[in-house]
Amino acid sequence: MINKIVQSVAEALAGVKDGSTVLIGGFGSVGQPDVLIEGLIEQGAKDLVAVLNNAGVGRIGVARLMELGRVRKIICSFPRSSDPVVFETLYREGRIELEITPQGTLAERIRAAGAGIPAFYTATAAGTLLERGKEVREFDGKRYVMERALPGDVALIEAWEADRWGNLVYRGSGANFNPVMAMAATLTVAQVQHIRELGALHPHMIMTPGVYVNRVVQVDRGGDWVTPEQA
Amino acid sequence: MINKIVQSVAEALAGVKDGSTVLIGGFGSVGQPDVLIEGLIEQGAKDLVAVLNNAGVGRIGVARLMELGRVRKIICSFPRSSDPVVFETLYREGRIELEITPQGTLAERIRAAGAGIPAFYTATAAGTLLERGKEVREFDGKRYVMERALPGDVALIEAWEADRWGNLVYRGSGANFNPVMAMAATLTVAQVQHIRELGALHPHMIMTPGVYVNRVVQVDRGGDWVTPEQA
Amino acid sequence: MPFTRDQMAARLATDVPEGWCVNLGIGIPTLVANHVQGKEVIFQSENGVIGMGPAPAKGHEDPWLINAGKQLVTLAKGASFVGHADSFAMIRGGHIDLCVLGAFEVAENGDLANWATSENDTAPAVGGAMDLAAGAKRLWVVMEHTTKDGRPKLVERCGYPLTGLACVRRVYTNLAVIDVLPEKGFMLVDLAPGVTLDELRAKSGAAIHAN
Amino acid sequence: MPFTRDQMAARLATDVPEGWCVNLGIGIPTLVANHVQGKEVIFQSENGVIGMGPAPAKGHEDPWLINAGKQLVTLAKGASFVGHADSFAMIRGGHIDLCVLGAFEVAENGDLANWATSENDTAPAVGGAMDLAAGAKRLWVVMEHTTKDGRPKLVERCGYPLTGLACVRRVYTNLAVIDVLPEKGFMLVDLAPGVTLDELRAKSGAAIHAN
Repeated sequence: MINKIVQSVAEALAGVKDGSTVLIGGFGSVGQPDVLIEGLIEQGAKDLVAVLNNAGVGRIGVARLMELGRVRKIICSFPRSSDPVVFETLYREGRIELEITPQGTLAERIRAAGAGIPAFYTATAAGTLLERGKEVREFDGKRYVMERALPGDVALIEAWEADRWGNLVYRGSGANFNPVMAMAATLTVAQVQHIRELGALHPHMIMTPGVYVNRVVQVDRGGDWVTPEQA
Repeated sequence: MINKIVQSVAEALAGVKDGSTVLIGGFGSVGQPDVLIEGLIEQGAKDLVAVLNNAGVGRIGVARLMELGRVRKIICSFPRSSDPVVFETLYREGRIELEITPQGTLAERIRAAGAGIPAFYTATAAGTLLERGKEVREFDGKRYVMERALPGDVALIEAWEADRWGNLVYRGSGANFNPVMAMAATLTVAQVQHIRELGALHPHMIMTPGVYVNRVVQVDRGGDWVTPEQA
Repeated sequence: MPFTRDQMAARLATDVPEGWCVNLGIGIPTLVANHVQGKEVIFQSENGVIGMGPAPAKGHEDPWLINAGKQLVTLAKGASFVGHADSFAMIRGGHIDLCVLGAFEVAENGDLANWATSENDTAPAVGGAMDLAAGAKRLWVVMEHTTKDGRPKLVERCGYPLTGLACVRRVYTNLAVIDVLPEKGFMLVDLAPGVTLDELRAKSGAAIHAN
Repeated sequence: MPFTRDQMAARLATDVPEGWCVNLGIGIPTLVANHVQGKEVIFQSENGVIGMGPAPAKGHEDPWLINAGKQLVTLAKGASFVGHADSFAMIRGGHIDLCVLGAFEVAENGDLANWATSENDTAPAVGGAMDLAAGAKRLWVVMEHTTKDGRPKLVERCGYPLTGLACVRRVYTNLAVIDVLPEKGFMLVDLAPGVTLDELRAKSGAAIHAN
């Protein structure tokens, strides 16, 4: 029997190695695997490359991981936040590397990694500072930048519902980076609110097939949204 | 009020020009816009480039369009079928051009066109005959082929349900090429079984947002599958 | 009397036709949604919400439903959700009819600078601005006509790092509505009530043409 | 006695562990599904069905539900649907644990030829074979050991146009199960009942190593 559900956050994060590239889902506070991030702080892996949209808020979660000196480099689109103190301090002191990537390019680079595409061209950032160090090429008279795939060793993602195959259903704007990150990592770990019986999730509602997911851990944070079951 | 629903197939296909590249959805008989293809035969546009997975079966639909001499070129992955007589005759006589593309490359080239990506690299077909005439490049010691985006002037697609915004819900394996083709054409026309009230389609069931769809025409072919409505 | 922020947004909203799919940036652009009334417009957000409705009523917020500015939103009838890659495929593939952004500078060739104020900015943060600038069918800027200390934001060439090249089509400021025409540069469409063309020109860093 | 087609499929099925995501090609490969019993295996189809069940009972067919071979299928519990781009992203991105295909020829370096029998084929039809050959985590071939007129299909170098380079890991034929090892070539795993190594070698076009 396939069963990707694990019983603890520690089990979900077992084996994450120093030096890993960690893809972290979420946009704003929605779809953010906050309990897995806390678990990663506990777990101890260091020298990490963190790939996510923001660079952490306040002194919790990813910001705490950075403050503890565990993140060597961050790849993100928007390092500013309502309280970016940890990142900004480390950045100013030269204690963290930053690779800034336009948000759509970030999502597409991660998808490319999941889809077997080593590189693609995009008009985004063409002619700007963020083109620096990248190949530029014209197609049909227009300037494009070549972007490389961005795979992860680990993806930490969040979803609303899962079953034991690891199929995931997202709620509201909770999908965001999670589906592409699930595709792009060697080890994909999902924090979910609800575990459903196999067959209860509607086949057309499943945005991330379990094929992409290695471990699922349930963390019920409340909320009462009910998805339609399979007809 | 946004209303993409038109009252006839003729109206749905108005303005399709000679020389158009026409993306045609469907895989096997599922998700195939058969009534729109008949409509295109009526409509009269010629010198077409047809992009679809197969090259027509028997003497109806796309095969009929080819038999009438209206298709200059076909871009597909699998020109064989249970009854490929029309295509094979035209091909042998040199009266139709064939561009053969691996099925996944075909889908990805169409997606690229819809996603603003002029070109990408793939390992598919590397080192084979289908690499001919294409740029080849190594990334991290592995050989890849550069593939170009494949946009359409027109996309003819099929879906199970639509609303007046042009949002589409597919049934079973009926999505196949339809969602990417909807993204990749200047004019996207959808043949659907059922029209629903705006708001009745579940936001997580809509695979093709209406933003990609220009015209919707209802053609009820029977079938009794009911999708869950919005909660 | 120059336009207030709200009046700038309202003026822009009158130019948005029914049926467009529109992405609104943070700040004054967000206010545009309040002024698009009596016509159906589809508001898209980078985080995968296609078809946002008005702000939620008190007590009816859904914490799982936010826009790209991290504000709680609602869904319009007909809304749908996609993930980030699909949302940006929509943006980058040219499927957004209109993107409205704020700006530090707009040049007469349509160049936009709105993401970093210097090349050595302490933590440059681009978000989705470059994707929108490169991908949207048309880009309109809404901004104050000058900086707080009175320097013009309409310029011959941008001094700040660019977000996108030759992408701005129209600018709505507190003083005027101005088209950005290829080859030609800034072309006056409308002056705010009580603003003169001389005043507008005095506060601009590039030629403002007028018919 | 050499294996029948069904026995070849059954032999292969014993090597598929629980939990794999498997894509089965047309022909003998399709038969494998019938023999994977008592373990959960996820059958993926190129047209976007992830988790197929057994063939439908008479009268319970859903005409909207077919596999890549255009046969009517059912859904397993836990199944989901995606479109073609996402389905091939799964294939090309290395997320299919096993792909089982038929072949015209397999070379000792793992090259596969299974889509065209000559360079001037009247209408070459590749379908998803090259995507699967390049993308699946592992590719196993199941085929008759020789052509109908007795020519070997295990060869030193493929004569027919290639589907993929160095992609075949294992071959199941009516005579034997044979690994394809990097540097080393064909290595015998198992002989079919009553088949001798000499017979196998006589019917093969390349060296068959055995421990």
